[in-house]
Amino acid sequence: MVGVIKIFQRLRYMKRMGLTHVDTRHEIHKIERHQDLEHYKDIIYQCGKCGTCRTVYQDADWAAVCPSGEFRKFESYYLGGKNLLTWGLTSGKLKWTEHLASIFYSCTVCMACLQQCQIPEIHTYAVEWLMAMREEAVKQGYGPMPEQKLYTEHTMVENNPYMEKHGDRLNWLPSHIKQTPDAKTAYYVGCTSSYREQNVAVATAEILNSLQVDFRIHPNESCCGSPVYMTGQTEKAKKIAEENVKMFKDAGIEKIITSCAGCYRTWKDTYPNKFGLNHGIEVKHLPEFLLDKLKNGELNFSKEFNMKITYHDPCHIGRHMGIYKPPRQVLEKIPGLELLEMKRNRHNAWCCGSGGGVRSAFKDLSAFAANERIEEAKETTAEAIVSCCPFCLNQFKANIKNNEIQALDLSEIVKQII
Amino acid sequence: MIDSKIIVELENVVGKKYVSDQPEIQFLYHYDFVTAEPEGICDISIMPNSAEEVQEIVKLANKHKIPVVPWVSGINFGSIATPRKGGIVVDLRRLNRVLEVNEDDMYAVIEGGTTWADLQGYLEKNHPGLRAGITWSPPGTGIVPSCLCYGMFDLGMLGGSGAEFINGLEVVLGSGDLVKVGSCSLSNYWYGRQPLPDLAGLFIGWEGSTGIVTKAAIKLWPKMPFREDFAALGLTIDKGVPVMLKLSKAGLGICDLVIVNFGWGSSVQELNEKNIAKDAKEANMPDFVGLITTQAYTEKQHEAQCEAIKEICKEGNLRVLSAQEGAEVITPPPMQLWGCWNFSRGGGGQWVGTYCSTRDIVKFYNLAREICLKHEKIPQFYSRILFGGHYVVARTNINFNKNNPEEIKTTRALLKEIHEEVQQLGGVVMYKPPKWAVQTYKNRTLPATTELIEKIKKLLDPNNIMNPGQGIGDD
Amino acid sequence: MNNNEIVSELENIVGEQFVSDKPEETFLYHYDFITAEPEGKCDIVIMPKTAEEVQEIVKIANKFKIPLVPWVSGINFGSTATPLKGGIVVDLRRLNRVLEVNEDDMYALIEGGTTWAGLQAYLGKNHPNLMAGVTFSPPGTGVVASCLCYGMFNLGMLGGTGAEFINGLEVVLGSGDLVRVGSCSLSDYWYGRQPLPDLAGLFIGWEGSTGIVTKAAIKLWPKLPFRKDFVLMGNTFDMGIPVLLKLSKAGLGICDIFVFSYNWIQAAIGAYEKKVPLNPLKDNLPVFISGVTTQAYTEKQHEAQCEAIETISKEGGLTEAPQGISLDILPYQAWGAWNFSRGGGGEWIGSYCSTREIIKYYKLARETALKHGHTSQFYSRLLFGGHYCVSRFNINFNKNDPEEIESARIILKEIHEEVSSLDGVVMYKAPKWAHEVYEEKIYPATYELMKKIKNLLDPNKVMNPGHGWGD
Amino acid sequence: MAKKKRVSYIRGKGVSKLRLAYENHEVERHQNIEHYKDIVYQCGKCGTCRTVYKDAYWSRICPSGEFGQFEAYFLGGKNLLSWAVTSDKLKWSEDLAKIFYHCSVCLACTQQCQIPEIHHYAGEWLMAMREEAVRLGFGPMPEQARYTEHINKEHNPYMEKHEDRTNWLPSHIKQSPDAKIAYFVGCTTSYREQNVAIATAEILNSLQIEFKILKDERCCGSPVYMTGQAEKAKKIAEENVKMFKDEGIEKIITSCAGCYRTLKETYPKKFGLDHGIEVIHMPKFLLDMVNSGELKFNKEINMKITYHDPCHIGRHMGIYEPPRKVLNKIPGIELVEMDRNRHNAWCCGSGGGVRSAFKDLSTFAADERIEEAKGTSAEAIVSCCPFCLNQFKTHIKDNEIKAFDIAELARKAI
Repeated sequence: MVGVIKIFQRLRYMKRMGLTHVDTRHEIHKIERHQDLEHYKDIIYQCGKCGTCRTVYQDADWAAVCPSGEFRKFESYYLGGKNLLTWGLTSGKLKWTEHLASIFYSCTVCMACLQQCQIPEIHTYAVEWLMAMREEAVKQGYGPMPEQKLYTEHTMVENNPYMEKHGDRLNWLPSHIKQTPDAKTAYYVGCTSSYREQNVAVATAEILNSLQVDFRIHPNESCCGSPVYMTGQTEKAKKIAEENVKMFKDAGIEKIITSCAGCYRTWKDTYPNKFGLNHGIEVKHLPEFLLDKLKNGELNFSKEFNMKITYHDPCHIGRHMGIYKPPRQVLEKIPGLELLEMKRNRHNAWCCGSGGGVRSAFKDLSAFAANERIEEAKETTAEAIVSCCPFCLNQFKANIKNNEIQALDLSEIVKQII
Repeated sequence: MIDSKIIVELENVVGKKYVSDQPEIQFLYHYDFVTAEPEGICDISIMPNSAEEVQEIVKLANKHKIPVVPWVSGINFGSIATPRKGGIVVDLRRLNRVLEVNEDDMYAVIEGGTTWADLQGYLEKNHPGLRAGITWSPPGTGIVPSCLCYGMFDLGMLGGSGAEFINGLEVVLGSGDLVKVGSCSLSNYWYGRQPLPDLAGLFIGWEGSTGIVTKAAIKLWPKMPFREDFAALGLTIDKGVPVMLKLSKAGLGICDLVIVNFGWGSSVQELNEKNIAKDAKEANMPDFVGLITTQAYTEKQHEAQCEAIKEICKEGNLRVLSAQEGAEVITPPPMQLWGCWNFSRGGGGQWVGTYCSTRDIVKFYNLAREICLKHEKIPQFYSRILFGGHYVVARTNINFNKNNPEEIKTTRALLKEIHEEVQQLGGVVMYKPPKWAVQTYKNRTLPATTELIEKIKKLLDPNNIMNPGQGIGDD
Repeated sequence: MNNNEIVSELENIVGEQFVSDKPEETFLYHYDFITAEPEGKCDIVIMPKTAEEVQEIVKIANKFKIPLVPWVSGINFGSTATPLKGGIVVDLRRLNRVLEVNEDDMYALIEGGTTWAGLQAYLGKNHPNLMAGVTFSPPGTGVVASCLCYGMFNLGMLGGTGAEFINGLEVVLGSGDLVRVGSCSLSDYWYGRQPLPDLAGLFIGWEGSTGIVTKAAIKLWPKLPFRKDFVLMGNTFDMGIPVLLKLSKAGLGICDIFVFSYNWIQAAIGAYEKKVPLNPLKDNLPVFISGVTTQAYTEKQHEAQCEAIETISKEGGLTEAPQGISLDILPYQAWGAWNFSRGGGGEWIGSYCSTREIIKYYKLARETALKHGHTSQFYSRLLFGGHYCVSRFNINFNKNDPEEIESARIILKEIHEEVSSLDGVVMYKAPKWAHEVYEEKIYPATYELMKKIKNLLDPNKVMNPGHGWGD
Repeated sequence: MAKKKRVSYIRGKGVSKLRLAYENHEVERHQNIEHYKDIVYQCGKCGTCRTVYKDAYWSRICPSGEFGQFEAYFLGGKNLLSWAVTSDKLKWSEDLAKIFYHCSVCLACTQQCQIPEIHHYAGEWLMAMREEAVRLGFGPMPEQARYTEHINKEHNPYMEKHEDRTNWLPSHIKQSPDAKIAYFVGCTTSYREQNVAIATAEILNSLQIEFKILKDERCCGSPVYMTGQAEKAKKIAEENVKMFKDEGIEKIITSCAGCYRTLKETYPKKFGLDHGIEVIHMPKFLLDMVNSGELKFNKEINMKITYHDPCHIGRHMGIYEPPRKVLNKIPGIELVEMDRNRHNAWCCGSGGGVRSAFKDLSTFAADERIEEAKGTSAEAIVSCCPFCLNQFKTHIKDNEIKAFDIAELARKAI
């Protein structure tokens, strides 16, 4: 009898709802990551295209979760479809085409779909073949998408995907920011903050100053390679990564603080785990860093910030890295601030629609995703949508109409109340 | 072969974005990826956004005499949405709006492609006092097809099979005509199928071979303030079933009664079939798990009902665990059943799922179990008691590795063997049956009834374009 | 038409004793003696004993192209079994056996002519723990006919309209073919209409115009150990209806909920319309009188349910009837419905409608009746856990007085017109004149489909012509 | 709300009985068919008359209808046929007459009907229709005409000689020539069920009742009256009353239910013969004696029996309890009831001229009652009507059950 109870133990009961939650047992279904398609063939075909990947199945509102699928509607654009197209390809039932590639690129790789799937290997690892398919597309000459190719070429020359000059990268830096020339800590600004959301860079630098952290900004800071890597151009991205690691090692950097979710994931996860670059540099995302400071008492919020806000989980720190709590914990410590949750939050958060090369290659899909998220944020009655990823921030700002809601980065708020 | 002119005509109906004949899009409509039943061909897929568009599509299909396959999720264990004879798959994904919820008459008017997720989400947000059923199928399955195909959900004790939840339909017939059946045919209320002639049956149980349902009203039920879910454990199915049947007739506020066996219970975990005992008996594990959900309006009523349920279980020598008392019990849906098709770590699953008399549950199980064990498969069984105990669904699942043609073949043989065995019990009939099962029923059905079915089919779909090769009225 | 030839062919089928073209026998089939709706003509009446005999009869009717009217009791307020175009009345009185009761799946397999009395008698003797419904209609009305025409009974809260109690049918089509629909079409079990195509609807709501049902399985329900029947009274319908609707959704083991107007009760107990208050509201009498039946498995559950019912009704301002006064729960003979004005005539506007419309329905009908000097005889029953309801308003008249018949019919039509202004109010067992109204309102393609179905099942239009749909 | 008190409720069953408001609906009796025209047409042929509606088993109740099947043979049909002839929608015919004669006038149908006037008075037009049939030459049935002729000559319908009437009388029976009390034996008892006559006479002797049997006792006229020949029956009645008066009779005890009803009810109410003679039916007489202590049952009769209510004292006269009470006083007797009893009793099928004119119907009715009696597991079916008794004896096969008159049992128990 005890055995049976144990078997059923994994199903959690939500009071009065009759809802259950299946805890998947990662450990018994571990598979190797970052392999090529052939490797995943059988695992993929566990998929029955049942459609669970489309919905926040275990949550109260059973909301849609996949921007790509909801926008294009055809099954091909959901995870189930992509799984089976992958299988179709590896089984010789389908051939590579431009259209097939475009399906795989019509995706922000936000991974919300994975979170819903109840088949353990797919739940945990589907992103592996989503990326492997992009890599394969590149190999076959079907990827990346033209716009992505364009920014990649630019990145290889000017170290940013924004068609800006490398020489203008530090234009945002005001004179009052105090850097420590031989600091072992670097503030890694990232392309978006350097060129587009400079407020974030300024705020972050000011916060670091006010906390009297010894830091510096690498004068030759370059793109981390994320936009290149995420579009399947692994070889190119690896080259960028190697150069970056060398540059920071040479500069004696031991710790990187970044305000960018994409840079964070790339440095912390992609460099070592995908590219095998065990750089040994500690990588901290700003909210995490702030939380540490709050905990050890070095940081205190003395001023009030009276605003109702909602927090948007950036995919690159949320589902990609599992960081959901720290930004919220920081926000909750701010006096006067009222944090409201959107229906879809944490691992079920709806993507802002900018990542994975989508914003440059599929503007309609990107705008569709952003608008849905903005509407959802508005429904909470929050005055501002707060994130901790400059790419999300920029996306929201670009898509919010008539100032119906504000968009802020976490750093911008913190800056005001220190 | 499909004329490319048709694509243009179809694009004129729904816009370019929602028509496709690209292989990367069509591939996913070729067959049911859970069962790995033989594949068909989807030549064109199209996503209409209104009943009028559906009508236009069906008219075009009639004009060109090409098949039309209605589709929502396209997965089901009978592979009945597989386009056997090519043609146009009408994917109803965009027809997924919840148009109205009538709290007084407790129904939801939904479009033909509305999924359980769509409705569930809508209700949670806007009508938290009402419940739609929750199925064991994935959230993306369609409500309307599920009801039309006698699927069932966790309100089955109150209202019967899904078909019995249908209050009315709006349908585009195979002929292209759009009809409404039920009270909606002459009013804005969709309160029921009465009192005009009840034409809903022309679309219920037909597997999409008579028309495409564009709207339906589905009964909802009130959510009561008190609820409890029990698991009752017993050594054998023989022991447990009579207790469940007794409960079904005791009117204890029970809205759902389910029986699952050890194999099934194990499969919904992420366990691998190969790593666990083949048979509960052998492992000295309880084979019987009954799941009981009761609702009540007042606390005292709730207590009384819970007490009586426990008492009846205890009298029947079952061990009862309640959800409130401990978290260590299985609870009602949503429960994702990937285990059903991933238990043998191959992502393939198929069932013999049947309606039958309450008298035959135990016999059904024992017959199926023996065959499974003979073929060294873990018997995976569940049964749901419906409509106050008036009838039941019994189901045996078999898993296989979908990538292994050999295993697919042996599984299919095994399924047919089970199906054949359980036929010795009168009245055991598969729902959502695959074509091979349909054929056996056709042979057994009173010839005049079969003839009538064929005539109706012909009447509603004169050019035989609706989901050809599926359903019972087809040649 | 040469009756003799047909009669002798018919006699060959069922024997001389059970065929008649004598006026003394056929007279009683000419029309519905309650409504005094226009009469038809029964040329020949026949009483088959088996489905095979029914088949033979239908074949003969097709051969001679003469109408056939299936008949059990032949009374209903829509006069739907009146042979408007002459022909053969097939009286199913001898097809009245209870063939099987399946206690496990809880259904009774009965023949097409089985009456409520026949079924009750059988269950009372052989299966005392199971309940069939009990209707407000006389005991001699047919179970199958009643279910096929959306009649309803005192298990309505559990199972809906009579139609929803049908598990399967054996039918002789208008064409003479014998079909079975439901699980019985391929097994000996009649447990349900699933899982093959559900063809039962080809015969439900058609008023016998598509075929003659020779067998049917009807759902039964368990009789639980504890039961209470509440009589809850209130001053007005505005007050009472919301309470009943609330109860209908509270799942308190309730198997029946209905409401009567004060005058209905008076009619039912044999009072004389002219001697009772026309408008009891004015005399401060409780106009709203309802019945609620609850069942339970244990005493504690029973107590809890009763308490909750009491609380809800008290909160809603209803009072329980004083001790000693308990409203009759079924069986309940409603002769008052047609004898209230001491003339033995009654007709109704009985409709299905949204639960939203009950009060409005009552008020509209009431005003019309009062205007014409009639009392308000109203009842409504909530069905299937509160998902829909039936509302009904009766008008009585002296059947022997043609003028009164005429004026009653005018009032009825006026009431019908009034209540039809409420969306979704549709008569069941509707007389021909009401059909005509619906035929105009109904979605045209749906009506076309009905005609096609009718034509498919009854190609020679021999089945109950002048009634049903698509005729 | 006082009106609702008429409604009673059976706990736990949800089954109810509707008590009728008799007083409100009084109708003149013994009128011609024209008189009842409107009342008859209150009938909607709803079919309630076919079923013991308010009882648990919802049994069928009308022998004529169940046998004839067509609606015409049930009360509803007869009501509407009556209306039809009075409204010129139908003409009198042999077939019409036959339908009305195809009925034992047991009145079980009327008990079921819920329309007050029909409930109480349907017997009136059933009889009025027979009278009308006779008037128009369509009635009575040939067999009935034959026995009527015989009665007019030999004063009994059994084709026996009048002079043989007292052949049953054993010598030990003691009569008192001047007695003011007469034991009215009746034709059936005199010629067919002579045991009943003997037992009755012996009981009277043992109770030391001074009585006599009329030397010239004749048929009471019931078979003539019941077949619609009111004029002829009235003549018989007048002769009988004259004879009673001439003999100085003040009280009549009879063991026959039919004679009882005729003498007590039909003579004064229908024929206007207010004879002033007390008429008492044997069971009632026995009950009085038991109650007053004059009669004691000393012997045990160990037998399970069931009691059959004769229509002529039951529904026709409202006597249901006295026979049961007497039976219950007999030591050893276990009385079990049939499903259909008292006002819902199924007729034995002999009355109303049916046994002579419609043998098949008569047999059908008897067989159904015998089966019902057997269903109770009783050893005997007991009645207090020699006509019922004779009917049962004729139809019981292989002695599956016995049939007794209450007098026979009482005699044994004394």
